[in-house]
Amino acid sequence: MENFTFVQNVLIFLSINAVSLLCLNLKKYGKYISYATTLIAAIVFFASLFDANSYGISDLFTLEGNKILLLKIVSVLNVFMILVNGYYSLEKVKNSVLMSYMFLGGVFLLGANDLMTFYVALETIALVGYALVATSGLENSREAAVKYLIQGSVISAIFLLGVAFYLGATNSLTLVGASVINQEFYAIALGIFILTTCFKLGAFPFHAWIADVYSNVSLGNLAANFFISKIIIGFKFITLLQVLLLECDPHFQDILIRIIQVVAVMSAFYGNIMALVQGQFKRIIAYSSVAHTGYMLMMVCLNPDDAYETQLICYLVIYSLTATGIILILNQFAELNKNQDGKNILKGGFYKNKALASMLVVFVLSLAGIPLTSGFAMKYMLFTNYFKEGFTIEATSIFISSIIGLAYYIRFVSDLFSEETNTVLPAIKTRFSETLVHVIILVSIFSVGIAPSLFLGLK
Amino acid sequence: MYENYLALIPLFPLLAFLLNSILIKNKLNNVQAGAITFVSLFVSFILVIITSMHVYNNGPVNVKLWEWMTYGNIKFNIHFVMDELSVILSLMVTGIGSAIAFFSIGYMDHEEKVGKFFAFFALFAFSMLLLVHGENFLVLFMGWEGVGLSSYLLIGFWYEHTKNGNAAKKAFIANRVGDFGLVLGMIGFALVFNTISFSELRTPDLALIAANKEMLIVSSLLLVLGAAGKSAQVPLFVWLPDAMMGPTPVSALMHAATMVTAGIFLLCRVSNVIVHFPVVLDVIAWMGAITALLASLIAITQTDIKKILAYSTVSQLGYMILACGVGAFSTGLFHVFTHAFFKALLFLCAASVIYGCHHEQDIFKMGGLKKKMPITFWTFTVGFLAIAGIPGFSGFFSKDEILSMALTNPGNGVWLYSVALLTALLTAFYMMRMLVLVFIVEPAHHEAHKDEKGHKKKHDKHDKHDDHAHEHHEVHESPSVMTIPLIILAFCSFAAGYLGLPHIMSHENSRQFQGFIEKFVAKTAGHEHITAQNEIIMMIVTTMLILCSMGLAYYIYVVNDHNKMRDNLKSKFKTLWSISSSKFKIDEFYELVIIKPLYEIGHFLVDVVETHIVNGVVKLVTRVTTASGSFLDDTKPERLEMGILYIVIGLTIIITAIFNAFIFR
Amino acid sequence: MDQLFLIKFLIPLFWAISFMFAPKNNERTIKLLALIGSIVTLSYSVKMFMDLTDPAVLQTLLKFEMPLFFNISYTFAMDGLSGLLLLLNAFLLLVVVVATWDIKTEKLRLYYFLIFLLTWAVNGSLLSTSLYGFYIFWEVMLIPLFILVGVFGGENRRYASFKFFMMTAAGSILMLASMCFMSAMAYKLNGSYDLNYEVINSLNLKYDGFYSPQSLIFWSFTIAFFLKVPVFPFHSWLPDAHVEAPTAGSIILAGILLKLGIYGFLRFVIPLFPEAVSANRDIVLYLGATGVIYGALTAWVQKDIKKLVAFSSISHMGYIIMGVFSQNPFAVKGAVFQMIAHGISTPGLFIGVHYLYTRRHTKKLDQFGGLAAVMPRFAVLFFIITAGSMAVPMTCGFVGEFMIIMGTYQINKVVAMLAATGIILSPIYLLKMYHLTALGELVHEENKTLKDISFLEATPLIILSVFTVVLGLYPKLVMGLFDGTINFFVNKGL
Amino acid sequence: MSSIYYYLAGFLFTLGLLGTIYKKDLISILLCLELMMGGIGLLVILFSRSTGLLDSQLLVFFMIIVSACEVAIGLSLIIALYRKKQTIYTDDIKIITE
Repeated sequence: MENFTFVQNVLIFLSINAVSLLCLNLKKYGKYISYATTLIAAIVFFASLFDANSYGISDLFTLEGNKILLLKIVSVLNVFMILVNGYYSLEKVKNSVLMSYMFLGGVFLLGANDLMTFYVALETIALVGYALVATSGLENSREAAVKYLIQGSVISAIFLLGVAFYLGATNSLTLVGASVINQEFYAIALGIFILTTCFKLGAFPFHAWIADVYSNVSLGNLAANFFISKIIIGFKFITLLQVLLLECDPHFQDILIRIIQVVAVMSAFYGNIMALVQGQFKRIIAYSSVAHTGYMLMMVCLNPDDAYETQLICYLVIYSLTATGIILILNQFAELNKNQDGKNILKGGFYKNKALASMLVVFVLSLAGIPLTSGFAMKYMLFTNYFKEGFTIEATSIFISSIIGLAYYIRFVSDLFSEETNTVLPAIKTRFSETLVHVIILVSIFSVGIAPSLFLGLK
Repeated sequence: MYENYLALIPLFPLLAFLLNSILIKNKLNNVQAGAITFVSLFVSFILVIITSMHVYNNGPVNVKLWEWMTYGNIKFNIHFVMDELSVILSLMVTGIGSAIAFFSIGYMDHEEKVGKFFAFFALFAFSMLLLVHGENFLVLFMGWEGVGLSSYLLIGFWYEHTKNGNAAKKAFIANRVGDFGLVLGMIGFALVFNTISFSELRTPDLALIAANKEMLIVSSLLLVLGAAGKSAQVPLFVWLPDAMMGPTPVSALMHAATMVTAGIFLLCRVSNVIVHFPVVLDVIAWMGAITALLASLIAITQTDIKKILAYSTVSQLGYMILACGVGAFSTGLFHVFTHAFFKALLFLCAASVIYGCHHEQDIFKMGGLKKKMPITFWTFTVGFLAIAGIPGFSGFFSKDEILSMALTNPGNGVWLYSVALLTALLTAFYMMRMLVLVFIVEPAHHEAHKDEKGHKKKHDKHDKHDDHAHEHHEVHESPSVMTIPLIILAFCSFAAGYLGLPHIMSHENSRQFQGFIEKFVAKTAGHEHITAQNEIIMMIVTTMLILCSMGLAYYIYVVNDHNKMRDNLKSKFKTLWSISSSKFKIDEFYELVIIKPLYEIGHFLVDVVETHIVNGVVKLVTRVTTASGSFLDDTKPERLEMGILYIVIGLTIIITAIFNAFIFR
Repeated sequence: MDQLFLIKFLIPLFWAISFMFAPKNNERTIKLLALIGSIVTLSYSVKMFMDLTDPAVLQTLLKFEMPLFFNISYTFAMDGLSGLLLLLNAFLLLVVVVATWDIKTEKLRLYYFLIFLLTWAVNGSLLSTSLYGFYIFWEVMLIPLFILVGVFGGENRRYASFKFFMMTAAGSILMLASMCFMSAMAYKLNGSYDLNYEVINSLNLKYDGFYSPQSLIFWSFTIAFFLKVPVFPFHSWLPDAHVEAPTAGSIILAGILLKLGIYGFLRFVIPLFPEAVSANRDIVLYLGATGVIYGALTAWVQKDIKKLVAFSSISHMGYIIMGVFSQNPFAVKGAVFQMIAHGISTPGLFIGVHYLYTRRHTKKLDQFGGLAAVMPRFAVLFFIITAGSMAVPMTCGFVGEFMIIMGTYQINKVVAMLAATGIILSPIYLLKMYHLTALGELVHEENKTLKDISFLEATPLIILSVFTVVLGLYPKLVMGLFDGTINFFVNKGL
Repeated sequence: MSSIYYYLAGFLFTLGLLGTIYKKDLISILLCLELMMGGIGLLVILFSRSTGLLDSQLLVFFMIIVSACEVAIGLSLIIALYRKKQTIYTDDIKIITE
């Protein structure tokens, strides 16, 4: 079916962003104008998502059902990010523009039905990602960006290799309803796609970029990284692979599934163990995200199912929100004592900033999966699924790895309540925007923690 | 009405305990404190007499207070009974108890914390009454532990002295070993007979006994262990001599007259069951015999007056246990009865001597007290004649009956008899020795006695009124408050024997006591009757021998200068002497074999198991995790080429896996 | 159904929150607030217990479906057992508040906040009979205690709190794993994740050998509870936690938290996995007996009073675990009674240690001696508590141990005999403790000037000693409360 | 006959891949990336030629464009890095963690 309203929306979005990009060069009010326009663009796009419940351009591009839902969520988050960024300082407006482009790439990636669109969208996200890392202006950002870029380009090359094999296997680039001619090539292509997934989500052997990037990116850009690239790429890849694996010859299929399981379990253990020995809290969060990727990656082995898609969305969104919240609060604490390294920025933090500290405790415990928080609900849901599908051993071993996880999550708490600090910390002045973010995350954590089924669509 | 009396009997001492322990704060003086306990004991004594009259005429009296627990149809009730057995014991406890309470008013008058003393005294009386009136194992056990606890408290009365504390701890733990046996034996009996009530065990179901023999034998042996713990028998008797750290009246009441006989009481309670197991009886008999001999051998060479009496108590207890072992439970209890009087008397005399000599306890530092404290001397003599078994005095009857029973015991009779006889001779010897050294011989070293004071002060730290003693350390007779009980007890220990005359003396009312007891306990069976003239011959021979040994003691210690004689005796039997005077090194043996190893095991558990295994596993897991983490961290995964290398390795692995699958499909 | 239940149940939580808004540096007000709160908690617990019509049956207080939480239904119910522990919990809260009345800290509000939060969590896990409710509170309980130990503890508190948290949480994650497993099975069976008795029974997990599902689930639950109780090889966190914890922490930990493991056994494991229980009974019995002896011998050689008491409670827990697993109603009753007795005597000992520590700032045994001369009141009360812990008849300690030994003797004589050696060993270490503190000569100068405990300080000890004696003489007082309950469990599982 | 092109493509790709690992300066790493791209482009063209699909040849153009963008960003980043550190060697750009 031909439906050009969506193309219109995209074009509008693009043009407004272009305008704001141009406005950046204006002398006096440029920043304000471009900020406003970017915001308007985001909001308009969000609004435009409500006028139909499926979009499509021939067979290249279709958006419906869960994808629309995900898109709505992400665009809301996008709006918020732009708000918060601008609130911090208008210098970051160009980042907001970049984010809008990243977002656009996400939209196309989400809808992509053939590998060409897929590839271009992916690269858009990746390139903007490099730029965001590079421009976030912390001391090591550039090194991180270079590493990220080079590894990313290698991966994109390898991904193209996979595309080539896919082409060889199916004689076409389309992702839906391709008939497999050459199973071996197909298997190799899928293997390479899995590898790409692992890299983009930062699973164990391909996680090299993640620690540096997370610990050297300014908050807004990191949030963009989480929200857009992680959520959308994670969702798209996992659902895609679920579909593609069905086509695969069972013999290769269980090889691939075996590979995925191994990667998942290994990255769960690796992430947790590495996070245990990290000094800086940001790196801890980075490695814990490796572990969480491991928890999540097993979803690839499940059969495609609407319920699972919703759960995946929920998991991704909640995880990203929580991690962002933690890093936000960590930044706030780090601002206090710049002179110290990231090791003991939290020492005795509770006694001066009770609200902030208790919020951090809640976030961390949610990541650790203590009941009544979203973390528990998500963990519970994932693992129940795995048990249900008969991956008993994998699920159990991942559980055991999550025991290690508790050790470093509880370190946050004990640092907050310990008094070994000799420098008396002043209270932190929380900006309005930060409070806003905190409240949003807190509400989401508890609402999902207490009533997950609302969001998981099972009920 | 009698039920209420029975319920009231233990109540009065309890009241006294509460009064004394609560009013301790507001300084009620020593006499008042003592009076409270004495009165309470005396009142319950009267109640006991009334009730026991009733019991004598028409059977036991029961009172069930409340239900403690039920297990299936085993009822654990707080249930008191006054039957033939408990009559005797409760008469002794309350009667002798009140006498001693009266005595100790005088004895303790200079002490501090007298309120505490009398509180514990009353607590002891209360728990002892629980013990004797307990209708079932449970109440008996409550009393059993209660007396253990109160004796612990009283031994450690002068707790500032670490060695008193240790003695108390030793007593308690040794008793606990017994309790271990008692609890398990009680459980075994309960599970077999489906009841814990003694009145039902009085006529046990023979079918049940035949059915589970082994279990019953084991349980009975465990009960015997319990009895051994409480009555200071051979494996566990070491606590009793140390228990003499306590105030002397306490030693008189608990560690001579009443508490230590609880073991015999227990055996009598279950006698109707254990008579069916000869093996158990033999164990009991030999345990008693060995204890009797061992203790009397040790007693010969002791120099502390209370120690001597303590060991003589142990050996007399051995006698009683021996009687039980040969199946003559009633005789054993008869000896308990007589022994209670004369041993209490002896201890009180010792107390009054000690009191007179200002807490001097070494018999070689005393002497010639005959003139200085005549009442004490004469009463002591009565007690001495009784314990030595001179005809006409109470000890004679019971001891003689035990001897004949031992002799006529089928199987090992002769051996038991000879051991018992030897013990009797030794008893006569050391009692004589004590008598002459304390009362008769003039102290050849009065000056020495004087300047003993110096290190005596060091010794008896608890001697609060030492300086007061200095002013007039002239030895003096005790006040009448102390002598009156002595006279009473002396009379009893003379007369008590006539309740159980042997056949030959009077045919119509012979063995009344035993007959009365045997309404409850098992009859003495399996002994072939021994003819009258044999019995008479036996009596005469025994008496002769006893007189000889007394004479020997008199010769050694009085006729020639005792120091010289003693010294060359020492040099002759050096090894024997040292063995005896070092108490056969049994304490050291236990220390070496049981306590040290246990303690070492504890250390081992803490130093090795706890540290290296229990914690070690935890530490190991932590270490492994952290070490692997830091190892992975050291590979610098965030270096660029490492990252790409990882990617390439992943790629190759995936492709090779798939090619493998492709090749080996 | 109890209409006001939710309010009653949330009182401690509200109270805890109220401390956040309490005036900052007005100590007296805060302490009074805490006192009132504990009294209110105790009174409503008593009230709830009174309302309990028949202790034998689970009386549902509140049951709400959570369609939003994976269709899981939370059931708050109460019977004699949970009611009894509820009372003990509230009572110990009061004891804690009174005993640590003179605590000196500037973080007073945090202190009381944590204590009340802890109490609330304990209440929750006692009352929730659905597995998930239990698990939720079980986990929530860890955090306040972790912070309590980590903030108010001794110098090595960080290590101790970490160890405590990690070991307990590891166990609970094992438990969660098997719960997820069962939920998945339940979902396959009847399309709902809900787990209650009926559902789990309908799963009929089969038992053959170690690797069968029931045995694996049983072991994961059992290890979780073993780590909490703690049973002999799993106890390594307990001594550290006790030594480093503040007195309040020690009291609550020994008094009620350890019991929750036992409660979990009684409530969930034994009714739900009967085959596994009866198959593995002897292993656990031997573990328990070993624990009795091990705890006693290790306690004997300790130099630190608190450590000694900690090991003694390991020994007592050995008895309890034996009783619970002996599958003999009498022994199970004994175990429950022993829970109460241990919940009375051990806090008493800890309070005594607290008074010594506040006076001398050391817990080393060789620093004391002869205190009976200067602190007679303390010596007397401390002796009664010690006797209770020593299982002297006519004190509460004896009842439970006797019942357990008797019940076990029927099942397995060797184990019973092994456990009965505790009768010999317990006075060895407890009297050592008492003699080295209260008796003997006053060797240390600084001890000569110690002042006796005030009336306020004496109050909790007096209350505890009275309970000790009364329960020993008339155990029916408590026994009647949960008799029916145990029979109920017996019919279900044993 | 055309199989040799497959080998060529594989050779180029492997060369580039190894280069990215063994080369120490960023510029040559970028060049190696281009090499990989070239290899893959060749491969894609070969596949599409064997199937005769045109749209898959379109992919190659996209690849070229995207890789151009990548290089552009990469070079700018390298320059920025050089401004900061006066070096473009990978050994010198490690990040000091704590």
